[in-house]
Amino acid sequence: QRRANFQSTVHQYTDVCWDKCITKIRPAMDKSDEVCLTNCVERFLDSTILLLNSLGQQAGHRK
Amino acid sequence: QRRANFQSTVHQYTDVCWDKCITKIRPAMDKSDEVCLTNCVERFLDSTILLLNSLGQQAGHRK
Amino acid sequence: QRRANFQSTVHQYTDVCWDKCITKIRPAMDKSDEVCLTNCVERFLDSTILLLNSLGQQAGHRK
Amino acid sequence: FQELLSKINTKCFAKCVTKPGTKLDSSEQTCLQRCSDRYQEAWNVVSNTYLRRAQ
Amino acid sequence: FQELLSKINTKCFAKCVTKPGTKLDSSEQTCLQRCSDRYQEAWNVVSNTYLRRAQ
Amino acid sequence: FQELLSKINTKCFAKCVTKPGTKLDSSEQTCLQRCSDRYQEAWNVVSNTYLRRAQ
Repeated sequence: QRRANFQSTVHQYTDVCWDKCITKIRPAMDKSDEVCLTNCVERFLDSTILLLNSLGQQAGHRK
Repeated sequence: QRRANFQSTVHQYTDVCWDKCITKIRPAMDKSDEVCLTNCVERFLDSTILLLNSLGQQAGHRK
Repeated sequence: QRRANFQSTVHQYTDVCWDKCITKIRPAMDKSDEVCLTNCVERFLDSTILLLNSLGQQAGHRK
Repeated sequence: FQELLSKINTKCFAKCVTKPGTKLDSSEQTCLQRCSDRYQEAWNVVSNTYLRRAQ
Repeated sequence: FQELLSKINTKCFAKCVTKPGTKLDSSEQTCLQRCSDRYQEAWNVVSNTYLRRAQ
Repeated sequence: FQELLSKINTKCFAKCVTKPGTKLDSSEQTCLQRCSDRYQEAWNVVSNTYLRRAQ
């Protein structure tokens, strides 16, 4: 179950970051493409945390 | 069950109409964006009804 | 079950090939659109087989 | 059938109603009707091609 | 709620973070906050319109 | 594995076969092979980054 969850998260992130970072199919993985993929995953996680905090604060204000 | 159905419909319509109406992220919701969203939902429902009627007529002709 | 599988495959292929082949809505189906749709399905199947073989070979090399 | 209708509606609304107004005008309605017919024909072409190939 | 968060994250990340760098800069953060607010408002507008029409 | 193959096929077909002809020509075949390799590498990079961050 946990493994299925992990795999489906990796599928979703690869989907998003592939579209953002891989604009051209090269004969081998380019260093700059790899850096973009790493940053993309990190920023996507940052964005999730930011939005979770912001939604949490709003829920707090409503009380 | 009905509530889950309603929520999934609203998610789908928000997805479609967000892409059609919200091209720019503004500091606050713009009146014209809001009108576009309302029209978009209304026209999407009109379109569903039109297509349902048209598919129904075709089924009738085939008899 | 088999029928549900078949239908979901046809839905997926129609989705992909519609976007690739039908750029303009015409009063009637155009011969060139129809040829494009047929080729698109055939090539999509070819592509699936190519990728399956290639993934199979890689798995073989790893042994 | 439910899924076909939902696909047609999504694809055809995207193509035919670019700027949603206060009602569906007649050119939007014509476009939706034609688009629905074309999508069903496309579905049949895809289905036949797939079946021919699978044999 | 899970699904709303996931939709907001996907839509807003696509719009606000065009070139992912080594951190989220302040303009990206502002954009994400605003985008999240707008998306929730859009969700409410859609929900109200749908309910009004369904009656 | 089924899902990875399906993702690769959809993404790579979209990128490599822009105008489907009567057969896959050699440049399309090369593009599909490379695209498949790149996608699997991307999957690994994403997976490793996610695991490192989750710790």
